[in-house]
Amino acid sequence: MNAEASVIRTQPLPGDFAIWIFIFAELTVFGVLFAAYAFARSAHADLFNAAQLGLNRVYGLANTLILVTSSYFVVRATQSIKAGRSTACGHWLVGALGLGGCFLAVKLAEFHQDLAQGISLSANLFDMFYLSLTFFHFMHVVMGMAILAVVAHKAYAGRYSVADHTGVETGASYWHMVDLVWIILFALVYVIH
Amino acid sequence: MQQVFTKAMARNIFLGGAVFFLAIYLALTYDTWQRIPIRDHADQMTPAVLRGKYLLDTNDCIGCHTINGEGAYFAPELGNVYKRRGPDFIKAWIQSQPTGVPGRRQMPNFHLTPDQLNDLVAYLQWLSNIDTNNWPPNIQG
Amino acid sequence: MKYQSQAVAKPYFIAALALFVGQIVFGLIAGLQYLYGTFLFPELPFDVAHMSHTNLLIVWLLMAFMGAAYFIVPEEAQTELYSPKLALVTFWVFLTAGALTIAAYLFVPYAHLAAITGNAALPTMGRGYLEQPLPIKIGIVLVALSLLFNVTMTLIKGRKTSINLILVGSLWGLALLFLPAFYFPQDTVKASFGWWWIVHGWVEGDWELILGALLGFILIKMTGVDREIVEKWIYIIVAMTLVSGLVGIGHHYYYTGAPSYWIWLGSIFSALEPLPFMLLIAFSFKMLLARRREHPNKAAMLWALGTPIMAFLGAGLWGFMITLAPAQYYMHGTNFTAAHGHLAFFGAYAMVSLAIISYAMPLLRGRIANSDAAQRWEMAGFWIMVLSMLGIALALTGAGIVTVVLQRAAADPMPFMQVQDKERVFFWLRELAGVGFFVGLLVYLRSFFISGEYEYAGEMKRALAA
Amino acid sequence: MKSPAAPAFTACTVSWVVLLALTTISFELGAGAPGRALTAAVLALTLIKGHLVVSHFMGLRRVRLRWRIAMAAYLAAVGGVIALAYSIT
Repeated sequence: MNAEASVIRTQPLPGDFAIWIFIFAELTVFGVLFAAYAFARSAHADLFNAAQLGLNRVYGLANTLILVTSSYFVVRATQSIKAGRSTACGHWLVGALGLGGCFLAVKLAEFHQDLAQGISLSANLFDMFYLSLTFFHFMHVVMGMAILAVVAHKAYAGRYSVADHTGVETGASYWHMVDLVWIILFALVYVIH
Repeated sequence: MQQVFTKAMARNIFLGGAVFFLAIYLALTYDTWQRIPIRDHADQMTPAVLRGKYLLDTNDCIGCHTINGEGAYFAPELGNVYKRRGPDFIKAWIQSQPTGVPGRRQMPNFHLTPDQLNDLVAYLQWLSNIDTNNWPPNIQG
Repeated sequence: MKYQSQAVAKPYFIAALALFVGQIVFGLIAGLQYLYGTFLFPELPFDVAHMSHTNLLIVWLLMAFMGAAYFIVPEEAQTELYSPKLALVTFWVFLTAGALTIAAYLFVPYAHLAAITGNAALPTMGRGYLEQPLPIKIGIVLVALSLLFNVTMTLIKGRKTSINLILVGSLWGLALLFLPAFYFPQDTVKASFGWWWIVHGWVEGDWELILGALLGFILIKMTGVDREIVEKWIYIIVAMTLVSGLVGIGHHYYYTGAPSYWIWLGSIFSALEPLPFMLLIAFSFKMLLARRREHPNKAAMLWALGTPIMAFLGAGLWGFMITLAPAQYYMHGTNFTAAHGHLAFFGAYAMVSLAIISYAMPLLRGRIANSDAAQRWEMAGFWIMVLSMLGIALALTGAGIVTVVLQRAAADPMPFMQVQDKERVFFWLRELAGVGFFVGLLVYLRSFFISGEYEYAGEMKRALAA
Repeated sequence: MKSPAAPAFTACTVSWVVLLALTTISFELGAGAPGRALTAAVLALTLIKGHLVVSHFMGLRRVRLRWRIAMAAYLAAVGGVIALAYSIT
């Protein structure tokens, strides 16, 4: 058991190493953004607390559930291709893409409401951070969906196999990063106050 | 098992990252473009202000001075010179150049007409009212 | 030199070095005018010396980049250059335009120059680095188009390596990013915002791609390390450049009238801009350690390894010093920026140009490397120039500190000119270091006039003696 | 036909359900009165969620120690910085 565990724990990072350099770079950027948000808030706690009340937290909750589930779908896609089932892999990815689309729709509805409320980059410090963070993340979801779409297309075309599915793992790793970042963002912007 | 690290993926990340961050920058620029006219009172850019600006540009003032910190560091900041010195001093100063004081930094005489001096001052006045996030830290620029 | 047509790089390199000398001469004059304001006045006012200094810098770097492109693209594509004749014609056009521009600066008052070159019809003059009259700017575009046509056609008919794709792609970027030079909005804040598309876009974006391609090429050639490894790391490094640098442009937008959110966004992203330079150092030394041959051109290796280090110091460290908004609030528009500018331009772009010249010139002159004696002169020049430039940067940093303490952050701030008087000692140090740099440049140039080829026999003898 | 993937499948599915539950819990907590207890609780839940995503979704529990340390250090650093900022308010 222990021997098996140690063997199993020496695998390389899933997917192409290049994506991991990018993932760590992106995590650093988000990390700095989160830190900036946190310290800006500690300097303007009242402003942040008041402005946070303007957000509709249900949007945040819905999007977290959606993104976590889509991440789970991507896990299933990876497991499918490891079992050699290309079509199932494609189906799971399309499911994840559909959920990604739901995320974007919810976020756009929220942005629409925000704009109607007069929230803008120059309105106040909280709005600036809220919009920057969520828009920056929004763009990552778009980017992640573009990657997943390519991977899904290739999966249906039978370009991946049990032996060679680095592409699936590469796309999956990026998508999980997008999920991970949102989980922190959700807590920071929508929940903690 | 060997870690996979392909050049094709590195290239894709370069291209994807470039397009991605360019899109972010363009979106921000779009917002900035809407905001700038409010922050610098673009509605107050009268023909005199624009003529004054043209004079500053075509006499290479930023070859020695800075405007809002941009230019050369040989001579004082012009962004707030209107508030620091006032219109009359500025006109008199420009007309009295060069001072010819031995060893001291010299400013050429640009042979400006009284009308041109008025335009120049109008531009400097407009310049001094831009919202620059409270920069410079004090009147000395 | 593997292809005959690579020879067109030679005049470009020679002209680059000649213009480099001119740049330093104007730098010394401008530096002296900080101390003796009446020096050469009114014949050569400071602003003319200043713009000659900066414009010559840009022209010689472009000259070197173009020479590098004409040298590298055919070799990488494994084919002759599409049209060596066009490259040569372009060279003379560019050199003439450059010389004409400097002559015009020197002999025609700027306002008059603007009047006789149609600036009123399409205003473009009066911005830093972009002082050139309209016809010259159009000429620059034509020269760029000729270069792009030539190298792109060469690339199309030959092997498409990543080095070549990055190099040619970034040359396209260089040309495209110059186009905003023709857009000079009447709104000063918008004009400043757009000016950075060119300046930041070049030196903190596109040119870093050129730097990566040039350095990658030199390292492949000199270390014999597998091309695949070099190229994928270059891709990662330039990706990091754009990830941090594109939004990092915001560090120019804090105090020039742009919206306040740039204070945060610019600080956060530009704080990451040193990252690609750190990667570049790690990469270069990794390649050195993994080398599979000892290249006899040790001087070129010294330039190639010096470049990432000095680029990190100048662009990374000195840039970081002034990039965060609270620090820049006091440092903006002071000699801190000049210190950063000097060390970054030299450390990154001047040095990579000298690196490719050092690698290519012996080959263009029909030898794998210069003689030991010539290389010793060249390496002496390297050290004198590098140390002098550090001296210039430190002296200007000192001047910047005085400005911050006495003028910017003081409870009772002193007027500009009084503060400048307090900084005389630093301006003297800068001028002395500048003279040192000039001496280093002359020592470096001396190496070109020592004939003879590298002799392996000498190396053997030394190895046996040891 | 129990393939080796089966236990992983279960672990991932469990992780997913736990993630949904923790999300809902922190959302409900957020409706309560603000304060340090809330911040600490939500932050702790978030780090647990982050760890689940990293280990089971990204699959980092199978990789070399250095990558697991890197990711854990990232989460710890982000959590730590946020906690610090909120505690000095």
